[in-house]
Amino acid sequence: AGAQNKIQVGCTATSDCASAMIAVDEGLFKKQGLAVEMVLIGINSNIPAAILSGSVQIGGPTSTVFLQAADGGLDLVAVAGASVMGPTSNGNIAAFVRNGITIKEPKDFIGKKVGAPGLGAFLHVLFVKWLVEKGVDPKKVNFIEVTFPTQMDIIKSGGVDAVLTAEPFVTRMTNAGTGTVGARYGAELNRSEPIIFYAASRDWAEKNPETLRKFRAAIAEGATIVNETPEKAWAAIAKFTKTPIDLVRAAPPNRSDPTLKPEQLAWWIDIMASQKMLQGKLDLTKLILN
Amino acid sequence: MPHWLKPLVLPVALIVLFEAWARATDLQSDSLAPPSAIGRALIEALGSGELWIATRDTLASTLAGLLIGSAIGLMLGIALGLSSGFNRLMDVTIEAIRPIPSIALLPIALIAFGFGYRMEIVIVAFACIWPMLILSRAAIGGIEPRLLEVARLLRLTSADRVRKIVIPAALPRIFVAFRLAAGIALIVAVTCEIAINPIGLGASIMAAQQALRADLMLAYLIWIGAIGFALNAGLLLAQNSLFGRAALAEIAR
Amino acid sequence: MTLPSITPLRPAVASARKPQIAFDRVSLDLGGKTILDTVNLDVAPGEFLCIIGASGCGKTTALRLAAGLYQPTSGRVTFDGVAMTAPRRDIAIVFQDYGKALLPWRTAIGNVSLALETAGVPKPQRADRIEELLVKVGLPFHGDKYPAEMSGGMQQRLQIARCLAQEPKVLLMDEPFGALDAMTRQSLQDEVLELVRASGVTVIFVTHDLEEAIYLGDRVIGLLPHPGRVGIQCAIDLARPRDQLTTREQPQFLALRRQLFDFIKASEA
Amino acid sequence: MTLPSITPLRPAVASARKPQIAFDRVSLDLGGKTILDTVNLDVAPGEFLCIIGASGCGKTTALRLAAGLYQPTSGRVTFDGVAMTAPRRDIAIVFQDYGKALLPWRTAIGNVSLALETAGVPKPQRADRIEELLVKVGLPFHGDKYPAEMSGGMQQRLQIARCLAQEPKVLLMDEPFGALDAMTRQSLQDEVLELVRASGVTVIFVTHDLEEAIYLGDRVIGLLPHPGRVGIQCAIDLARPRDQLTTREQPQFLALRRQLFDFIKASEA
Amino acid sequence: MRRPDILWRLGSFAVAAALVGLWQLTADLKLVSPVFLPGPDKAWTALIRGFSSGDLMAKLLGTLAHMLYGWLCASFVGIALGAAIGASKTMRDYVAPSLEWLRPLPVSAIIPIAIALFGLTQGMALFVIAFGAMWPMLLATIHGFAVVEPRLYEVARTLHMSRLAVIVKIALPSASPDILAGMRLSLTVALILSVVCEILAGLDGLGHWVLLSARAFRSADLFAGVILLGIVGYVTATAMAFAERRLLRWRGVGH
Ligand SMILES: Nc1ncnc2c1ncn2[C@@H]1O[C@H](COP(=O)(O)OP(=O)(O)OP(=O)(O)O)[C@@H](O)[C@H]1O
Ligand SMILES: Nc1ncnc2c1ncn2[C@@H]1O[C@H](COP(=O)(O)OP(=O)(O)OP(=O)(O)O)[C@@H](O)[C@H]1O
Ligand SMILES: [Mg+2]
Ligand SMILES: [Mg+2]
Repeated sequence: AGAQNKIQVGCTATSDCASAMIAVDEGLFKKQGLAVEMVLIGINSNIPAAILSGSVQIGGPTSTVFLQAADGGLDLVAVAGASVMGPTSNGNIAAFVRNGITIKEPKDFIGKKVGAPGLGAFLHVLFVKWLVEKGVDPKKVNFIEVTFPTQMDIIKSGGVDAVLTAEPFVTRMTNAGTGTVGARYGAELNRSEPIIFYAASRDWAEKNPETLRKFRAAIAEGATIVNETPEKAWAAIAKFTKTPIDLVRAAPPNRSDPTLKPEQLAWWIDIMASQKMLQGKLDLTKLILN
Repeated sequence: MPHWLKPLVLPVALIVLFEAWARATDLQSDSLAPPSAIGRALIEALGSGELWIATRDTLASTLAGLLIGSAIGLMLGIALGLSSGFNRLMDVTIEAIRPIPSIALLPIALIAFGFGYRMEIVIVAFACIWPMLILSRAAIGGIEPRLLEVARLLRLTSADRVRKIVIPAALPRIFVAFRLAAGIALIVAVTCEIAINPIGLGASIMAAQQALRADLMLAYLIWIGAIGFALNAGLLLAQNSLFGRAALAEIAR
Repeated sequence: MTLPSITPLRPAVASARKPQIAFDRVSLDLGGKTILDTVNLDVAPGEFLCIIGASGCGKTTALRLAAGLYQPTSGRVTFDGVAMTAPRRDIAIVFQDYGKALLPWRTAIGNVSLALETAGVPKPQRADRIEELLVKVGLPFHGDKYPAEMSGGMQQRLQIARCLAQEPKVLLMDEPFGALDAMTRQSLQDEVLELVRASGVTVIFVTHDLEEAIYLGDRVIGLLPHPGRVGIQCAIDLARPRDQLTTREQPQFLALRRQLFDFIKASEA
Repeated sequence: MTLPSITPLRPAVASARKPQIAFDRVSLDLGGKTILDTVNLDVAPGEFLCIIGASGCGKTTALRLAAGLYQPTSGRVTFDGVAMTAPRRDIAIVFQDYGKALLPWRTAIGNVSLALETAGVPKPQRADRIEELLVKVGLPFHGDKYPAEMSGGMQQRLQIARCLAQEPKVLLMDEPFGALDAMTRQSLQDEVLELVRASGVTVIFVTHDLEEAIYLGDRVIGLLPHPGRVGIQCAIDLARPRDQLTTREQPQFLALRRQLFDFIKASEA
Repeated sequence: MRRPDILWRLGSFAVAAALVGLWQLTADLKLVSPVFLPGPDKAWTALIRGFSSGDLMAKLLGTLAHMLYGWLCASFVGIALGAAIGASKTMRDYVAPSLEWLRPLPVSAIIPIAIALFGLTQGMALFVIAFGAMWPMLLATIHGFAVVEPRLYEVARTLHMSRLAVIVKIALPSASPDILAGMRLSLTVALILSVVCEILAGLDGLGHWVLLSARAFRSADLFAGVILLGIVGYVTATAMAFAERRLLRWRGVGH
């Protein structure tokens, strides 16, 4: 009783929430007695607000968005894992440089204008981490924001020297002859921490343990399908994001992992703190509700 | 050249030029597409039901926000235009709140109202208040002073003064303000959808953009232009039938 | 149009009675210049006062003070002994620039109706009253015209009709017949006299036509310019009812005319 | 102001010469009504033609036709034999509603300057010319005032100054002295006569003041209303230069006045 | 400024201060979650911190530059285009309908196109701001031209003024109250669009500051940016109102 059987799940148009998309497509939620509606949210950083306003009960923020929201005082908890970095996803990430610029080693980025799809967002934070690991002072790199869909045009016009990007854009830009991959920094970092996980407001999560249990069960099943039969995942992603299936197929979905461990978040907290993105001290034990 | 053809000359010329350029340079872009592709995408979109649902959502919040916002703006504008004391007292407050971009309020509005119509209507209304307020205040400032003196001499009640002198005298200009506000309402509604709200044409544009369908995105953009055009044309029609012969008599001289 | 046939009820000069409108050492500055300087003036109830003076001497300004549209810089204007701080509904004013004082979006009927609406006359009674007023000012078949469709004189008469609709106690008229031909003018002069006789309304009447001033007034005052002040006062003792032909031929009429003409001439020198 | 002292150069009635402005069976409909009906009218170069008529009879309309501001519904208006299809710079018009015809954002000087600028008078010469014109119309010290700061009569005179700045061949005046006091009016009448004598300009002058029409004109025509048509034509054979006192006392003057008065009276009946 | 004017201005500030007090009260009573509505005190602290650590000043200057250049551009294009349309039937027939089609296009949606055409440059920002901010001037000019006292056009016709002279000497001054009101309005629009541009295209300025603060859920910083926007808006609007009064002196005189 009191458990809510009809919930909305808000995600951005990426493969990270594939486990939930599959769970809808394959009727896994229904099997658990849950009616789930997927809501497409344009910008990831809006997800915490959407959760708090009750527009969605569960959302899929990136780790950076989630941690910054928690740091800003939003009472959110992570309830299940969605996607984690892995060999495929890491290989998808690249710093793509325009024609006329050659990057031989990390310090060649010094003084360059680099476009990131979101300052302080996933790709940017990782890139800065990579620079630091390679002994390059990130302050000497000039970052600006360039969203994914405009990257190709800006690279072509020479507006920036490089962009931080991911598949399918890497292949598209390479095929269009606008430049080359300058660094596969994702692969070089080779991490396995979560990219996106499912989060809810603490209030709701504590009141609906039963719903959450069912949700986790369905997600776990969905994750297995995503990881084993990408074909099904692609179909679900294309359907949810209304993207042409060919485009979706260009890249394998990020690995889904329904579990969530505190130490994985600890790694994120560390690098974000070192990049001065967090102001307070976050209590790890309170951030995850298992 | 027949009358109805004239407006088409310029856009058709531009479209032909753009198409030629796109073909000559073998356009490869995620934000631009040749007009022929846009045309195909538009036809495809018109055939699917989604465009119509999105249009309904956008128009509903545009109109609701427009009506609420301009009613508030008009009332404030009249009050401020008539009472110079009130006007002066509110000056700092108004001028300081006015430039706050509604887009900066989006995160707060999202928390307060969640996704959907309500948030969008509030944002649109907030944006519509200001042009209406400023322009109706100016319209009232521009009323022939002799007419206001007539009102004073007849000792019209405040309500009558507004109803019988102020509004009719300022109405043509207030209507211009309303048309302006209508344009702004549509823009803000779509912007709101692009930035946050997952309904309406703005969300469709976002989806098309993220799906790298530049042709579809531009088709939606053109569709929005068409809606705005129709909105404005409808208002113009209303304006002409509203001010009928009194306006025509002015022109006759 | 009817000419009055009864002996006048009103004394020719009414200085004995308590004034209805009084200017008490009134001065007015506008745009940094003194337009009127220490004007003293009493207008008795029911009196017909005419003001003449050179162009730009301050006639309109004086009228606006009497209407409560301006507040004096010093001194005070009183109505029935009370200081005028705002316009009153029982004081009507006919503006000199008639084109601006009409509502361009209302027809002739609508413009007259405005005054009736304000006075709270119920709708069914308005039509007849408006018709009557339009006939009085000679515009019976023009009720559906907009001001922009009317000639200058017609607009001027329409404004008069609106003022009469107000049923004022005091009627202030600023060159109301300036745009009218001689005949219309004469009949409206008689119409105003008849109205005054029948209703006992007080009138302050600005004109640049000396004959008109003498023909209409109980008293004529002449203003001197730069700054405006009262330069001459003549009581007009011509018998009432007055007549367009006979009155104008009386020697007294001609003498007054000469006197005022000399005043104006001297004031412009 | 100077009075002309030389014998007039112009014939009293100039019908013998080729007309400068001619109305050839002119009719005009406005708002679905016939305002002017088959008007024939020739104005000789240098002639001073006065038009009188009841309020609303079509005087202003006729003047606007002569200015090229209206196009006739049938018939035609010619200037020097050529059909008028648009206003001409050598025809100046003084509008009846003076308040609307001035640029409210320009001072008196700026308003007069407008005509000079358009005529291409170089800047250094303008100031003197403007000053001269303002003196001529009796506004020497008011150059820096905005129209809203001027009295009705002052605005009207300002408009006349602007028209004179145009140095027109034909001057169309629509009740130009309607807002003026008797003295200013008389001196401006004489000023216009002097101007006409010196420059030979043709004038069509609308007025509702019969004496003014007779005093100024070579010829007076009277319009009948509904629809407007020519009802009377009088050649004025009074000697020139005319004089405010003596001319007005001539028996011929008084006879003409009577005649026109009767015409107006009949036209309104 | 005359004394009563100063008193009114002070009163006006007092009203604004009272409203700020109300805001403080709302925040103190926690009527709205402090995460989204910090009190003015917190916002003020954030503002001071932003300036002392240096970053905010640069953002402010960036926004000011975007706004002013964009506005000037918009004014010029809007008035010129409006005058051309108001004065010429050809323009009205051929060009005006296309503009009506462009007007409702949301700036947020044309930014990607502008980026494709101009790159991520200041020129792009200028184009976008000018595109969005010119409409009030354009409409006001067209309207102002349409309602010029017909008698004045007749004066122009009888003087045989050239078309340019009619535009410059009659129509524009007569429309100037409308145009100036439009310019005042679009000053704000330009500010808003600068912010939108900065948010959506990542250009340096207050918009970016607001965006980053919102993204990092630092609401005090966000409000610091909003307060700064309010101040910029007030100061520029006051300057504009002052200029307007000077230019429209002829309207204030007379009865
Ligand atoms: N608002 C104003 N600001 C400055 N001066 C003004 C203003 N209004 C009127 N004046 C000046 O006051 C004087 C008197 O003006 P007013 O209109 O009373 O004259 P008037 O006697 O009615 O003249 P007329 O017979 O020509 O209408 C004029 O010199 C005029 O320039
Ligand atoms: N634009 C118009 N539309 C319809 N009727 C008009 C228009 N302009 C004038 N009229 C009518 O034409 C007639 C003549 O008008 P006009 O202005 O020529 O008269 P007028 O002789 O100058 O009168 P006044 O001496 O009163 O100025 C009037 O009956 C008027 O109602
Ligand atoms: Mg006056
Ligand atoms: Mg007339």
